[in-house]
Amino acid sequence: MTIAETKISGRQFMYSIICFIQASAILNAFISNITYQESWLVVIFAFIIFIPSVFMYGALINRFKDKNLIQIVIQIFGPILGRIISVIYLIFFLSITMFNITDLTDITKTSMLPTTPYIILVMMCILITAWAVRSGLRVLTIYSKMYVFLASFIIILSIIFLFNVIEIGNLFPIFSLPLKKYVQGIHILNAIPFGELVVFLLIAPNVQMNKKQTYKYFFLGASIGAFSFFLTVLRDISVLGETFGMFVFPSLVAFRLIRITEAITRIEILFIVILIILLIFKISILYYVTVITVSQIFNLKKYKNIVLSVGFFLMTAAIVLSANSIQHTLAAQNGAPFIWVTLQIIFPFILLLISLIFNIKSPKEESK
Amino acid sequence: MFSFIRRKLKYLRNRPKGPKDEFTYSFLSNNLRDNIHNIQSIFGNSADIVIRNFTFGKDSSYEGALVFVDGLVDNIFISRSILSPLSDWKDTLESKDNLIEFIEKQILQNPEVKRLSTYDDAISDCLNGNTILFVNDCDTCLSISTKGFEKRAVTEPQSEAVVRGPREGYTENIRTNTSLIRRKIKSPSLRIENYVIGEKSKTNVALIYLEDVVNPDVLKKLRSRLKRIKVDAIFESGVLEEYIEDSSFSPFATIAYSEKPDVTAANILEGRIAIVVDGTPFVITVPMLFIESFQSAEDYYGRNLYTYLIRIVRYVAYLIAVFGPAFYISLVNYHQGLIPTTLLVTIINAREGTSFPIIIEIIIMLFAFEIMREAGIRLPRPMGQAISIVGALIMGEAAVNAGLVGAPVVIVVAITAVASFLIPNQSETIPVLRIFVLILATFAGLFGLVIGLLAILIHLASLTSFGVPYFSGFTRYNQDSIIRTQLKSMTKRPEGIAKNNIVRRGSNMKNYSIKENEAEDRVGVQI
Amino acid sequence: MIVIGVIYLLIMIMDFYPIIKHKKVKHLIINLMFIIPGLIFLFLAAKGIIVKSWITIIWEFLKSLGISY
Amino acid sequence: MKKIFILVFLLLCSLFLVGCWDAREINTLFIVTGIAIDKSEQEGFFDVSVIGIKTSPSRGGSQSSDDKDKKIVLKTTTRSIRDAFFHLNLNYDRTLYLQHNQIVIFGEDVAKDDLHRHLEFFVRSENSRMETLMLIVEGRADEVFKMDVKQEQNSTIYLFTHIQTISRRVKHYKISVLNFIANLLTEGFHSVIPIFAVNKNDDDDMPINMTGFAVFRNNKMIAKITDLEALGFVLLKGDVKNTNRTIISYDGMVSFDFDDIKTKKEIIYKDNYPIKIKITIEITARVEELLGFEKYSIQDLNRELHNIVQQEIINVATQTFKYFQELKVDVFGIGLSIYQHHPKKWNNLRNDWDNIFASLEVEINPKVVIKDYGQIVSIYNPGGVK
Repeated sequence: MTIAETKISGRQFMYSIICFIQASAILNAFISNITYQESWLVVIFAFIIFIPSVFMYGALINRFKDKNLIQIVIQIFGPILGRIISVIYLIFFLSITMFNITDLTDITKTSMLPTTPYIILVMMCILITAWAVRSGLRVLTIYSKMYVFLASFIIILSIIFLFNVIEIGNLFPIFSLPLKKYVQGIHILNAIPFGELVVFLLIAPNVQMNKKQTYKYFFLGASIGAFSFFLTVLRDISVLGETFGMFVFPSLVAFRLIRITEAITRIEILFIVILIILLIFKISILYYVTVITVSQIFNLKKYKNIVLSVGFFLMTAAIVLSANSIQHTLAAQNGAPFIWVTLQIIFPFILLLISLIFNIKSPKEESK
Repeated sequence: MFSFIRRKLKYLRNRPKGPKDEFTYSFLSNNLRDNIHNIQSIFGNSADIVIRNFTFGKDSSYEGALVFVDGLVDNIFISRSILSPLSDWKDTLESKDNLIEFIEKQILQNPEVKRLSTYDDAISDCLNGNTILFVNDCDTCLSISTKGFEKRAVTEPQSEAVVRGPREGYTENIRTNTSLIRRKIKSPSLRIENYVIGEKSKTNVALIYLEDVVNPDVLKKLRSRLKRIKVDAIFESGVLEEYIEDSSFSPFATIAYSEKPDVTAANILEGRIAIVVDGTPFVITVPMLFIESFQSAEDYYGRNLYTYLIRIVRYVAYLIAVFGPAFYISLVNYHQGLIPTTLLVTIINAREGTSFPIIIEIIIMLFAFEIMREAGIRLPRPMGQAISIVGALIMGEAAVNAGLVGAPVVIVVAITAVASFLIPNQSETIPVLRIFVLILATFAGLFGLVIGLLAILIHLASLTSFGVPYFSGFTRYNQDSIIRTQLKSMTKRPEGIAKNNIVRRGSNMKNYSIKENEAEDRVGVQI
Repeated sequence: MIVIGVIYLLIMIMDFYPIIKHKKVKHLIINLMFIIPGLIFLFLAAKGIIVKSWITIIWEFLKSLGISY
Repeated sequence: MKKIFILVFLLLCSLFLVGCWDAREINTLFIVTGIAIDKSEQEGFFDVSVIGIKTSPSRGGSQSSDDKDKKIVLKTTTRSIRDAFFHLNLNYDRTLYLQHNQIVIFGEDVAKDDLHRHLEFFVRSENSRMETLMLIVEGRADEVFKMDVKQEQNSTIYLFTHIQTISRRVKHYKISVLNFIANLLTEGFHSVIPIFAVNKNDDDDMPINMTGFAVFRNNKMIAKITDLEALGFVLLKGDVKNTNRTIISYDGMVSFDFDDIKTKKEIIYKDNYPIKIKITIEITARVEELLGFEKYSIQDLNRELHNIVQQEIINVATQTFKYFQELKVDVFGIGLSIYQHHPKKWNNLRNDWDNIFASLEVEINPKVVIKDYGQIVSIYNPGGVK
């Protein structure tokens, strides 16, 4: 399946962005034990700070209409330097996919299958995503609309079910923590859920949308995703209150508190199952992007045949590299923001600047 | 590596030869004796071939012969429309230089007469039910259509019972089927193309489509695939389906079949192509969407809101049929927390006596159900009903009492069985999917079930039926997929089917009650 | 653990069959480039050795430079 | 197409080889519905007893209600909860299944020293739930399991449904493990848990009755309050759907139903140091029973009842508040509301909040609206003057 010829519509592009952020909504463990009750504030500030980089992404996509991130890097920095930078990006994409795979397996292990060994869950997830990636981008994003409705339905339903347990008082006090904590929270949020949108720079060339639509769809997707992320965090804080910082997966605990009649209790697994589908969708997109970068670096025509071997590497690395969930969250809280934000936001910004200064654009006839 | 190559060579050496063509003679001779002799040698004087020699013309100066297949032709029609006019001309027929042409134009009163000059055409027409007229010292012959074999009358279709709506179903004869469709769609732009497929069976296959609405590249694909079929015989449209469908390995049928002309007519109007195969009452329509199997003819004749409900019931039934047993197993084996306490206690009590693990029980019950269903179909009609009822009651009850199977398992399997009857078109795919998801659920609980669901979804997304995405009904806006909007506002055809999405007629009709009130307001008449 | 790795390699054969058939050497190299480290990780995982991920390494390096929370 | 099939087939066969880890045959489970924890004689050891449902093979799923004792109680003494379950699993044929656990019951002496060390297991481990309810029982907790209960399957389910029904009227009777831990984490906020007593004479059919609340300072139980103070506590806490109060004055007896109690707490500062708290309690009351009050006409009866109710509420509320002030335990979330709305102020009040709370001056002003007098209009007094 050559990369260029599968085209998806702009609307599906937007839905997959929303789905992407909603999938990482359940992983809000990162900021929970830094800014305890004020995490919902941090989410708002983080999104406000992220908006300019959304437009920066849009501008980058519009300037290089038919080129994905790796091709831009190679075009600007020349074949040798460009390849080195794209290898860094490859390692970056590999580690993001590994991150999400460990998150997925952690969730399934804690909520559903506590004693199944780690490798089985990773392998099942890899096999399914490999099949999806092999059958092309259209198949990957065709269900994003359904997933978005499913996810938002879950969020709203859980808020309704938890209505009697919600305490508005838990949302206060505001601005009671030192400034450093806020900065770290915003920094993390810009790295984990929002920064990962840099991945869509590689999918953008396969999307049919004109200049104005790029901005519209990208911004709309990011804002709806951020809003549902905000709702999830708000729900978790108002339900759990002080204990919000204690848990690895606060949403899992919030779902557990749902108790309607005598029969409908302990139904958190039904909610978690849907969130797992979303996570698998997110991992399949990340997997697709990693495979695209590999095929760009070695400029292969068809990327179909290297999918499974990349999957094998991902599988084994995911098991070895993350000891347990605590070390995993610590790494995400302290290590990731610095490394990833530079690659996610600062570097594309430099690309844009250079392309503006030296007025490098993708050749005239191509940019429709 | 080498064994692979050796196997390849062996295959090439003794590949089966294609079917040999029998007829070696080519053109007719003008001597009647030779022609008759050749015909007999070709047919090998089989019993039902009739050769009638007779003389005609002024003082019987000319000699002719009629060749036809007894049983395929209408004997009275032959004598009345061929033999008697020839005998009327007894006294006035002198020697004419071009006798065959004169007979064809003047004497014969049959509606359809053709001049043939080669043995192949003569033979194939004769086998198709026409009679062949040979005349001495003329090297061409006349083929006269005198079809008249036994035909089944148009009756109510067995497979698609309907409460409201037309009850006529297709029959085995291709001409009656095409006439039934022609009666439904009387527009001149309805095209019927005829193909002959099958070396031995020479079955007539008719493509029916609306010229201004059909999707041209689907038509092109279909024609090229039909031409490439090299096979001995085609007796049923299902066989044809196997040869021309996109992916014969997927459990999903990508070609729809139906026994009711109004369903096929509706599909043709939406831009699809119907394929009528001679000798079978099932007409297949191409390309098919996944949502088509959830639409039944009755949806469009009944009340609108009721159809909303029925559509949702069908989708839920499909989900229960496929994911029912798997969900039950994952609940009972992996996530006992989900079951409310009192229900859990009753399930444990019910399962206290049984010894088999649940997966074995479910497989036993599913297998028993399949046996009963097959028995119900295979036995003659009256026996079939009795067997399925007796089987269900006795077997279920006895199994529970004997402690072979727990009561909840019987209920779960019964529900999934009944649910799979709700969607006839998909009744072949449901058992396959059910087993696939069942195995995944037994080994990984709800996580396995989700993986199974995703596998099915991915497979569906990559499936295309003749270039049209199979699963497009849900993802893109479609007025008829999950819910059926009011007929008056159903303006657009499903995406990708029609040529360029021509809007259907009558899209400007508003609800009459609104229009009348507006009229009255304007006039100011207070009701 | 090893059994699972072997099963996965079984599935990989399907991926390798076209590569060997059409003699695409470049694909072969890339695949091996990913499989060999994968195998190393597999044996490490079998022995239960947990490798410190590169994020934590860089994080400690940054911490030594003083850029951290 | 063939490739996809191979992939799917291998996916399946890989699962075949893998076997199923988490599958638990359902009839090898012992459904635990209650856990009781008591202090055992040995120092540092605890008696942990667990009650579950006895399942009996029954045809056609109908409940065979003939055998009376439908409960199984398992006992063990260990140092920690996790060892207890490990120990029980070791010695019982079926594996204990904690997901359906409804209640955790603590003996009074366990509650007296440290409660938190027993709750840690319920929150941390995956297979137990953190929204199970908590109860304190006077004396030993495992007497609860000895009660024979007619209606329910076993005593813990009886207790669970009992709490569910009463907590529908007064929210504060129901407190789960998670709430208790949340209260522990909030500074200056102490929790109150309902306390029950198993009644000894087993002739009547009410085996257990609620004797009030156990008051906790962080994780130690320091006092018990009886039913009277319980009403005061409920009034001060607010957010209550329905409770009742019978007042006997020298004119007669009247019993009220208080629907929908709402309290607003307002702290008055003097140079940002809280000295006074004004609590307004809004109550809509209904007169359920009215005896005596002959000499009042209809008009001034209403006024009289108003005075009686307001006086009663002021007495009860202030008395309970004083009682908690002596205990130096802020159970009403006053400190919490300061923390939530003025975090800066709370920083310098944080360390000696108990003394500040004890020295607070309290002023209660109830706003009672007597909604309806039931179906009888006039005062019903047999043979009295009309």
